[in-house]
Amino acid sequence: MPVMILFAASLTVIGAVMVITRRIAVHAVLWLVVTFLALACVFTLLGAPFAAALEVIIYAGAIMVLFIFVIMMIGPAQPESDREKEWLRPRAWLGPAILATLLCGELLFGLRATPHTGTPAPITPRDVGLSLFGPCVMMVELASFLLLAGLVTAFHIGRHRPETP
Amino acid sequence: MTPLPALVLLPVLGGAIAWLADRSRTRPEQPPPVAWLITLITLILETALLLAETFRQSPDPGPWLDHFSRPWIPPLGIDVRLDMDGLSLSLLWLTLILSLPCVLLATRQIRTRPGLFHFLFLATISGVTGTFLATDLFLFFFFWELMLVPMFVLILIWGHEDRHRAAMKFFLFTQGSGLLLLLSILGLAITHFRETGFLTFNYFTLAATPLSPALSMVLMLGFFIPFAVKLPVIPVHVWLPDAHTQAPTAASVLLAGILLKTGGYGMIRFNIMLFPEAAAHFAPVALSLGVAGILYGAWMSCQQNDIKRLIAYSSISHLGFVLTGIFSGSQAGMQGAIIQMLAHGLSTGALFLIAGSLQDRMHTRDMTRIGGLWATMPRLSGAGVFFAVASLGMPGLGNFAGEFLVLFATWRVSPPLAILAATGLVLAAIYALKLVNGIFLAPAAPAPSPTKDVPTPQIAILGSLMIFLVILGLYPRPFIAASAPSPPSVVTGKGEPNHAHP
Amino acid sequence: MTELLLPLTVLAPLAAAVILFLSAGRLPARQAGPLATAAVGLSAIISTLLAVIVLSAPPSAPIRITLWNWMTLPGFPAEIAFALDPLSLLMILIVTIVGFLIHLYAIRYMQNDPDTARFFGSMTLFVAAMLVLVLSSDLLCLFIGWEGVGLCSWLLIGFWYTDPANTAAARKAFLITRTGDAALLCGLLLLATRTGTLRIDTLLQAVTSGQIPPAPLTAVALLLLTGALAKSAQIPFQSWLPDAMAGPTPTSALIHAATMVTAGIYLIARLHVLFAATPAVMTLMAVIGTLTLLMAACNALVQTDLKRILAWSTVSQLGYMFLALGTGIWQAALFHLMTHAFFKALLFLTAGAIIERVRHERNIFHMGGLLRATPGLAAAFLTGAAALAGLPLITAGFYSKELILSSVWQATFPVGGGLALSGHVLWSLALAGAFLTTLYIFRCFFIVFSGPPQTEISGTTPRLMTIPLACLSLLSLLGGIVEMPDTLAPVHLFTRMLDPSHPLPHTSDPAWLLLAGALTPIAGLALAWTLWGSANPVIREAPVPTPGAHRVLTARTVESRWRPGIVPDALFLRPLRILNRIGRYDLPDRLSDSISRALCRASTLAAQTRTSLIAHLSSRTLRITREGSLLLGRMQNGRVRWYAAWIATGLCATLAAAMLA
Amino acid sequence: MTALPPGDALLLAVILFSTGLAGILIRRNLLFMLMSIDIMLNAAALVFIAAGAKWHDATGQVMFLMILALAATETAAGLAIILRLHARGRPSLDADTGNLLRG
Repeated sequence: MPVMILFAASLTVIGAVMVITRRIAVHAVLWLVVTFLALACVFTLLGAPFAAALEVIIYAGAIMVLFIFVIMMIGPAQPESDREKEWLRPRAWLGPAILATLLCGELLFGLRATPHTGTPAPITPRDVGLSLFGPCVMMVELASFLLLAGLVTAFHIGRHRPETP
Repeated sequence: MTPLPALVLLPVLGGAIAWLADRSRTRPEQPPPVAWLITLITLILETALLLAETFRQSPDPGPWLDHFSRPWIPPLGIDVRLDMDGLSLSLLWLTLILSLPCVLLATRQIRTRPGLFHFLFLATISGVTGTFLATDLFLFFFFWELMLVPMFVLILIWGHEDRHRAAMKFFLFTQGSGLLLLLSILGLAITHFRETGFLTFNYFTLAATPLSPALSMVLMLGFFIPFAVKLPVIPVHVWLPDAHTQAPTAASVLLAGILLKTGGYGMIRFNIMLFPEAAAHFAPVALSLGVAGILYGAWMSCQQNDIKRLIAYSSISHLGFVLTGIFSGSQAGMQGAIIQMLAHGLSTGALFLIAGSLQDRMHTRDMTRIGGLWATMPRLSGAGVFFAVASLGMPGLGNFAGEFLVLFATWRVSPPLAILAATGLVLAAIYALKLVNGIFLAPAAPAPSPTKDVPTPQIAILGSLMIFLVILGLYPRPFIAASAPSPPSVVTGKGEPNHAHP
Repeated sequence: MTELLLPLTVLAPLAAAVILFLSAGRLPARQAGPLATAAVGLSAIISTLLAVIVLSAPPSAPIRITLWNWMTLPGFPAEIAFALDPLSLLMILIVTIVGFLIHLYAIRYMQNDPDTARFFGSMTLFVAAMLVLVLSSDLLCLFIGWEGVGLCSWLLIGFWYTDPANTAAARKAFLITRTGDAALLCGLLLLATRTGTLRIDTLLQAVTSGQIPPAPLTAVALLLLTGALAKSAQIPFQSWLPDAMAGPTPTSALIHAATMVTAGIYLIARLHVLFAATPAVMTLMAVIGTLTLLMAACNALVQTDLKRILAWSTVSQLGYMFLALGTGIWQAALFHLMTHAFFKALLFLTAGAIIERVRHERNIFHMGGLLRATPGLAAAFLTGAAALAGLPLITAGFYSKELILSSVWQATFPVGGGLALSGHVLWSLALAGAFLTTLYIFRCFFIVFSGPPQTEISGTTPRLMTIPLACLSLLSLLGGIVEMPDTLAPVHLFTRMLDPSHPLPHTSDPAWLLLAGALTPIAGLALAWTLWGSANPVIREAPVPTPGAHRVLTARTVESRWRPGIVPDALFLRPLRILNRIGRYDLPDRLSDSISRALCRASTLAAQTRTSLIAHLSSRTLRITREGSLLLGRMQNGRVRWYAAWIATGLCATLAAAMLA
Repeated sequence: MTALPPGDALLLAVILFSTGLAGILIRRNLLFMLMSIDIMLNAAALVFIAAGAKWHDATGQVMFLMILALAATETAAGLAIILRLHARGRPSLDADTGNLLRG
């Protein structure tokens, strides 16, 4: 179903572009959710339903909630919108855009001749679980360390301390 | 036992002693001038030695008076070879006759490092003596350089205001041309080696080297140019006025009186004797150069206001006669050149002595600032007039005898050149009269005249030089007879090379 | 006896000169003069003795003494040798006797000068040199004396050296004569190479035997003539002699009367055989003599300086002598030389005395009326003037001049190519010269001695100075009777003595010739009297450059400083001066200097370039480093976005490189 | 169901990555930068998934999990920093003033 594929892919790209062009952070977060959801579709189409599920649950659920919380805590959006407008002048984005386009073009040019193989068979959560707790158990440990480190860091930085010079 | 090596070594040894004695003196400010005394004694000993040598019975009947030979560097065929003929003898006498007045009149006043000064002075005399005696070409070159270096130092340290430049000029010219001399000597020796198979620097052996005309001409020029620089011949004379002007009095006298004569001596001994055919071919050029030197030197001399410079240029003019005489190709010219060398040494040396004593008293050499000396110092002025007149070629004095003989010989070769050279006599009159009318018989000038004349003993020394000049001018016959150079081919006796058959 | 006396003649003054010079500043001034005078007097006595010996018993050949061999060369002997023949005898008599009188005079004249030793030393050396000149039997030996007189003239003319003009005049005299000397030397060289000897008798034999081809002989004659002309101040060398008046008056007398200028006459007379062989040169000589005598007489007529008038008169009289020599009658030339020596010495010494009396005033127009104050001097001057003018019968000058004039009348002068110049032309010119001579000398006499006094006259002339004047006056009057024209009385003592073998051919001169010679001076005297001497003279005032009698005679302005020597100056001295100016710098010296300076500058430049290059490079490196570090520093600006951008750029670049590779 | 070819998924990942990069470069607001980083991480995750699909290997998804953990940690730390900055009086959340960070 190429229409499905095309739709999901284009939605992903459009969402991403919308994310980086919004002036108001909440809008951007919402567009980001759209992007993640579309990407979950793409994962499904690639035969990775487990990954798609995780994408929806963790990214679009947990991480986006974090963002929303933070935005909430930071406060009013109105002056920010004006400032973002001022920052998003063409002079400011033209150079990065060109750079990014250049990189994109190069990568596309480099990957253009990727051979088309047959449709992949879906990889079930079972396979993933077997692999995960089979040969790749070390990865799990690493991820747990990582998460722990993130937890500690977030706690440490976000802790409210009296101002000390 | 021949005294020839002693003649060469005595001055430099005496100089070394003088130096050491002066260094060991405790209070340097106080004369007694130890160095001066030792120098004087050395020269007197040297004179005695030369006297003995002069009246010594010649060991062999040939024209060469004395021989001395010892191997020095046998593998290269280099010997210590000293030979004396009439030419060497007369030039040695000139050396002594000039250096004695020099020491008596001019070097006693030296205050800065007198020991070193006298050492260098005597070293120069040693070099000159060696140059006049050496008949091994390598040894000749050694002495040639030996007399150059002390003179350079003399000018450099004790000279007048512009001494550094003058000394450098002197050194560059003579040293540069000395290199050419070395090359020519090597060239001659190597040619001889190629021809005969054994290496030698012996003058007499090399004289017999068969040479192609072209090679002979090249080698002759190689010898000619350094001698021409020393003589000096006109295009390469530029070191002379500066060196003479800036040198201290004693060095000026040595330079003008003796050192220039080594050039003439070399031309006679090497150019004419070793390469007669090439020299005869080259003679027209040399004659023209000589006449050009006569006119140019006189012309330049007319234009000078510096006393010593005027005398220096007049030397160029006089030595033009020497060059002309040497290359005129006849015996008369050769004799004239020798007489002219002797007379020029005496007259110009005396003029430099007088100029030096004037400078000591008046602290200037500018003729426009000196004048009216006759009124205060008639004796010195009289001597000055006498030597100036001798230098303009007054008949009856030494210079005229030489000049006449040279002109006589030149006229046989080329009358126009002789007429031009005779014109030089008119120019000589101009500069000599300018000198006299500029300082002695002249209106009083701004520079304060000294109130005292020079003391009688000094005038007596100058007077003896005058007597020599008069004798040379009126009765040059014995000198002509005695100072004839001996040809290299007639040497006989024990001086004959004994290493010819190794 | 004579062999001993002959060198002594020279030795006496020479020894005096040496003593005087050696004693410089020690001998008291009062003794210098007597010593010198005694020496010259001794010499004069010896000459007289020699004259007595020689004339009492005339030897068949000249007395020769070879003192020593000067130089010996293959094919050319040169000797210091003296010879005494009548010619030399006459010359040494003139030189020593006139010289002695002049020395005697100079004792008082130079009494107050601080430097008498130098003066008398030079004077005696002068006499000695002149004696060497006239006695030598060898031309090279003669050349010693020849140069010697030049040297002494330089010493004496520039005696008062405190005035630069004097030394300049001395140098001029020496240089001009030296130019002639160089020519003479060339002539000697030519002779020596041709004949192999310079002994005069051998030489003359060689000439008579035709050993020398004509062309070299003419060249020799011309060169010798040049030397003689320069020494005797003839055209074109005449300019030095009037300037030579800068010296003390006895010097002038010595130069003009006895020594120096007569040397040229003597040389040609001595070598008359050689010159006789070259007729063209003889003609040239005669013409030059005639021109000189006219020119000099004209010059003398317009001078105002007493001594200059006399100087020009000397040039003029020497012209007569050259005319005589050119005619071939060298005996007449010598006769005139002798009488001229007497009266010219007289005139100069008198002039010196007059000038001393009028406080060293030399302009004749500032004198005047001296007749009453100084009758003795006036008489002496009148005697001299009369002798110079050649007033007939009573003066010596008449006889000598008459001898020349009558000989010229009859001579012919070959010019070459078959043409000849008639003697009549030169005779008439010489006669005109005689007329002018009378005119100028009596102009001088009348202006100085007659008329109202113009200046104060002081002092008296010392007796020591009057004695020589008296002697010379006597000689000026009576010196001529030794030789008389045939028309008057056949007295030929002088010419017989000089050349016994070849007496002058005395043809029958027409009587009117003698009469013309006698009347011309009288006419001149009359005109001079009318113009300057009479009670109501035509011309009295100092001549000013206005048209008048003077303007007829000279085309130029009439000034005492008028320099007739302009032409020779332009000929000789100016080129020398220009050469001198050009030669201020020694060209090769300059060249080497500039080369060394250029080398020095080049090396400095190279060093500078190197230094600047290195400096430039280092500074550039420094700047690049600094700017690079600045750039890098700007990259490290702490802005995350920029880091990201750099990362992206690097990624782009790497990818591009990978793909392009 | 018609599957997406992994090659095409790669192209999508490239575009996504570029977009995230552009976002980082363009935006000065730290929040947006964090979001852009998330987009880029997702692009990387997409590449892993596509690779796993191509070779039919579960390891790709394992790596996805890893990236997921990484993104979570990163977001947590980043948001903590933002909160911290805000608390310290930098309400603008301008990344370019990060170089003024003290203490």
